[in-house]
Amino acid sequence: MMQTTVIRPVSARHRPTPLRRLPGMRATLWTLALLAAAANSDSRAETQPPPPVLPAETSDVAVLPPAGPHRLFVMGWTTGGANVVDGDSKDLSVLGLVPISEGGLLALSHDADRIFVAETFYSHGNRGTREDVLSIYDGRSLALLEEIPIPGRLQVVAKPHVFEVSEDGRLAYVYDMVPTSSVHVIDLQEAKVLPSVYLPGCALAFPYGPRGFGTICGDGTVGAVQVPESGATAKAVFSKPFFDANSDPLFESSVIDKSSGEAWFMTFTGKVFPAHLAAGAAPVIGKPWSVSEAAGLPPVGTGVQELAWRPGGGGRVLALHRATKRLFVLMHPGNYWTHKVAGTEVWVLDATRQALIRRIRLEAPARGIAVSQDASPLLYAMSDEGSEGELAVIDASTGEKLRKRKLPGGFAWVPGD
Amino acid sequence: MMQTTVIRPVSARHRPTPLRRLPGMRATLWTLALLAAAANSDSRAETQPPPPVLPAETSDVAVLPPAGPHRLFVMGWTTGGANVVDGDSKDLSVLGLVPISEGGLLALSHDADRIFVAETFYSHGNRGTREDVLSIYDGRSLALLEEIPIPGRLQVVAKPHVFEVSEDGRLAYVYDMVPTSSVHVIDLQEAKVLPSVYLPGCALAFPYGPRGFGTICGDGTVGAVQVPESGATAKAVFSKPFFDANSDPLFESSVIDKSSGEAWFMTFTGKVFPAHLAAGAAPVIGKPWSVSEAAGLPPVGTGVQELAWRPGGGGRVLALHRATKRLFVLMHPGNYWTHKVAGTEVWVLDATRQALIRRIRLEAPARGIAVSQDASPLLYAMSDEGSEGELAVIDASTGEKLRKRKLPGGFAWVPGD
Amino acid sequence: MPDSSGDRLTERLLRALARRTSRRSLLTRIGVLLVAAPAFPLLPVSRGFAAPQAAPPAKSPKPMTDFERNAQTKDPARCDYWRHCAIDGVICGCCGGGIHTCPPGADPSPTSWIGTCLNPDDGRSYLIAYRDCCGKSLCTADKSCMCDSTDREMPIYRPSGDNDIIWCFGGSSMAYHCSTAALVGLAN
Amino acid sequence: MPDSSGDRLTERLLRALARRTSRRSLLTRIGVLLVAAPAFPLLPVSRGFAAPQAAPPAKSPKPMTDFERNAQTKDPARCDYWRHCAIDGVICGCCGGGIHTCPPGADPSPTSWIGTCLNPDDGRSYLIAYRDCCGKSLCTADKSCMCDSTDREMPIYRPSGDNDIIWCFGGSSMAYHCSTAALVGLAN
Repeated sequence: MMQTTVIRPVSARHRPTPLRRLPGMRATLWTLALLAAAANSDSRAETQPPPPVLPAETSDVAVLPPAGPHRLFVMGWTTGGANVVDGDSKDLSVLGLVPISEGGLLALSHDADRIFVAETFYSHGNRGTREDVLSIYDGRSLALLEEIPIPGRLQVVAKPHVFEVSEDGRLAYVYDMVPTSSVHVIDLQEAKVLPSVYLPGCALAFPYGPRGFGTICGDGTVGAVQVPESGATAKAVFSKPFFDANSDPLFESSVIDKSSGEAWFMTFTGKVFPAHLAAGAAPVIGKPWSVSEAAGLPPVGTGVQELAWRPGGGGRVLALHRATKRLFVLMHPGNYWTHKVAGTEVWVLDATRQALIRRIRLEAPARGIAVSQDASPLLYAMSDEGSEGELAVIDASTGEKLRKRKLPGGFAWVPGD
Repeated sequence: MMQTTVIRPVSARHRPTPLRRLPGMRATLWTLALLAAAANSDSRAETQPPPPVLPAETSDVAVLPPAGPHRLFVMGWTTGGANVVDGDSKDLSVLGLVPISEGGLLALSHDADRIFVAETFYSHGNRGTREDVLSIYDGRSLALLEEIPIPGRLQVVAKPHVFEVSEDGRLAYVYDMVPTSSVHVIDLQEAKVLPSVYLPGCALAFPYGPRGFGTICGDGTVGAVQVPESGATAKAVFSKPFFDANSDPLFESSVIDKSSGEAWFMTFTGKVFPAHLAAGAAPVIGKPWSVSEAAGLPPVGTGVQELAWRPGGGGRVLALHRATKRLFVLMHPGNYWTHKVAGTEVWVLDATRQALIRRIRLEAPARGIAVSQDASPLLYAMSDEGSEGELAVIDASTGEKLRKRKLPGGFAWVPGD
Repeated sequence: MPDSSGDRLTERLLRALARRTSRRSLLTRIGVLLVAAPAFPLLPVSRGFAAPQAAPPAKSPKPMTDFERNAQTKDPARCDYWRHCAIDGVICGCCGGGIHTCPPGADPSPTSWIGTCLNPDDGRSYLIAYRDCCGKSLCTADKSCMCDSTDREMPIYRPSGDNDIIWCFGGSSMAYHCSTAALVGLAN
Repeated sequence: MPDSSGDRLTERLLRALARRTSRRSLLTRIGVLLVAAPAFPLLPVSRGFAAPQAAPPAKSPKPMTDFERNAQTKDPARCDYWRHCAIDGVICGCCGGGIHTCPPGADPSPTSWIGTCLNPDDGRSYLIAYRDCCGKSLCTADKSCMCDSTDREMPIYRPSGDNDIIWCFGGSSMAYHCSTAALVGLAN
């Protein structure tokens, strides 16, 4: 459990000692003791040589092992950042904290070797001069590498697509509402702010390909923006209207495969619109299907006293396993307008066959979920009741509950998402 | 419960309406309804005139009523400041929050019409450029009036005498440890930093009179400092050594009457040294007496397996009611080195007669206490278990439990302390 | 069809302000309005209040939401107070403020989103402006005052109906302290 | 007499560094040392480690504190781990660090206060440097990792024995994240 890799001694003035690295220090002592016991198994305890004096230690700083696909970053409003957890570890111990200012958000490079944080500071805590910053951390040392000033950002309860990074880690997209709806585009390699894309009536950024992103609009369309290599201001092209925000809006946590541009937009009633976003083309919206009907249940409407299984949650309600095109949907029984109620089940759907694969009953109602992107995917469910909040790790292929621990925070990120 | 005094409409551009002030709005509706009912007591409900449409409201900002002696300011490490409570109010509802940066401390003018906060900011949250500031708030509007840059301050778990203000509200004393032990003196009226007083081996500031403060030294003495009107650097004069920090140190929360300079220094074993601090003189230390013996119990020693009633707590362990010279001591049964264990009783002692008046059993073990300074004093006990923490209000004269509520925070301030 | 009167009415409000009627330009103006408007205008307010109507609207025959069925009108410092049908945050009434009042020293946001809540006392639906109080840390006075109700609450691409946004635009600081629920007019 | 070996030994340490012996000048140096020293020196450490002593000290006849009586040596991420006899804060082992290791990206303070804790495995007392890890918000990973033990803990006018101080002096930021408990040498 202890991180023992030494990367930075407290002072270079300390003479190195053979025991500066102490991973097996206690183990060594035990080994010595056992050897002694074996050699003198008939001797009496008081004749054993005294245990050696414990050696002095030098303070050091842990580094994270390279991120695997099961690395998880979990954040709450008051956690001071995202706690890093390895979904495979038996006790799900916290491996570190990516510092995030209150209201800030995180994004990961594809393999999580770089961590990006969009955050806002006031010079005097909650007052004074405002600065909006994109902070870049090394994914293993969690050392702050760079702070790029950005034009602004929206402060909002954690949700997907408010701050995203392109698949290749080259461009960051920061959603803002002031002075009007816009997406700020930052070239992460050049540490340079590109022209912002104004998207009146639309919000969020669903990245695809090296320079594209989609956006959802209040008029029932989805827009697609290609950020020009030239540095010119990008223009959006829009789909035909296909949903009605007044009657059955799309979840903000609708999903896109950043690599292929395939997207699934899900409404409050669980209607799923397959879509495809590609460079230079208006988004193509496919024929919708229903989570409920995929599960063999009647269609679900918008009645405020129409009890049915519905999607809902506080952050990420919908998650995609890219390789298998499986959708994981956080579900609860409720009426319409319960779209933020914690979910009691996760429904696993095959987006290709538009069919339910499995319903997974959660032990603790979850505010949000996440799914790892490897061939042995893990499903994470966060209950977010402050310090009593629970993180559950579930085998996404079988639904088996693997591990859980108390951990605050209801929103999580995984690499390769 | 609602604060309805309007001090600042959201926009002056709003036309005032007769109902901008709405304290009795709902009451008025009820009155109308009752009058209607009385006039038509035999009429059927459906014949009554329809209730009037509820009027629109303009947003406003509450102001606190003038501080009485029972105003209380309660802070925890993660509460974002000190919650203001009126100890007389039935439900102990929170009246406001004095914003305090993490690790900052508060001090009050004598009647709490000015609130002083010593706090530290980093330009980027937990990193960047450091600024130490003395922030001044109006005691009723909680409006920030001024920020005085100060040379530095110690960041420490909340305790008394790390940040204090003189009885007349003219001078502030800020304890610091870098580069060495010192007290920074700030003229609050001139918003001017006076020469710092270096006090090697000593710590804390116990204000008395207009320009004096005492300090406890690790060599077993107490020092007294008079801040010269001239602006020259102050010098300390010291008592003879009277306690041994190695064997039985003084509590940091020992008390002083800011007005008279009478002080009571209490050791870990509950030995009380009466003292007198006056301008230009070395502190005079009186003959010690023991809390335990004042209660008719055997003397208490420093044995680590010597179970006895001992003082202890996490912040303010000892409180003084100035007018009656009563000491309130947070007590628990424990061995030596349990000086930070939460107290299960408060012992009330007459410091003049050196006699126990009352033992008050607490319903929830308390981390800290405070006592109001009026003729009908209230005793406050804070249990500080995060959001499950409890504030208990007790009649300090009778020991009667009056009120309690859940409230985070284990450290509190009262006016006139 | 869901009960979307809140959004339709919010739109009506905006329409009264905007000079153009195309959806796209209207929504553009929402973005601007969020910052520029000194709170939502008193238009429907004065209409609602200045001349008490002769008769209250007939009790709506449409079904009520669970929140509406359980709402109370006595204690504005509880999550089930009728005006909190779509609040997300800490009730300012628990923090030294009131239903339309910021705690001392907190900044009332000049912007807000608008919900529509049913008053069980008179059977009328009212427009509620959920104005955040800003410039201080999250109010932690009482964790039971943290509420999240979502009647007619909208996603972020309908910002005037979204309760996840920190509604502190136009104030001195975006730091979120607590939320109010000011009555700004009749919804129907 | 209390068990004050910790303080006496801390003083001995300081005395070995200081060239003068008057209490006042010594304590002056504490203040300076807190900032200047790159952690407490290895003096007693090398003495303790370089040449394992022939025999452990005889089991102390003096009574143990309750902490010592209940201390364990297996799980350094619990409050009752033997080295935590005087820790006040969150154990870094719960936050991605270890007993002498800061979590990734946190700054180990070059300063600390020194406690004296009894190792139940060998009956020896060791000097423990409670070095804080700094520059990040309070670690909130697990509230059961928030500890406050006070064996031989001293008030603030004996800063080298005080566990209330934020021991982040000399680092890049005074923001407190968690606390370590590095073994720096034998106490007796």
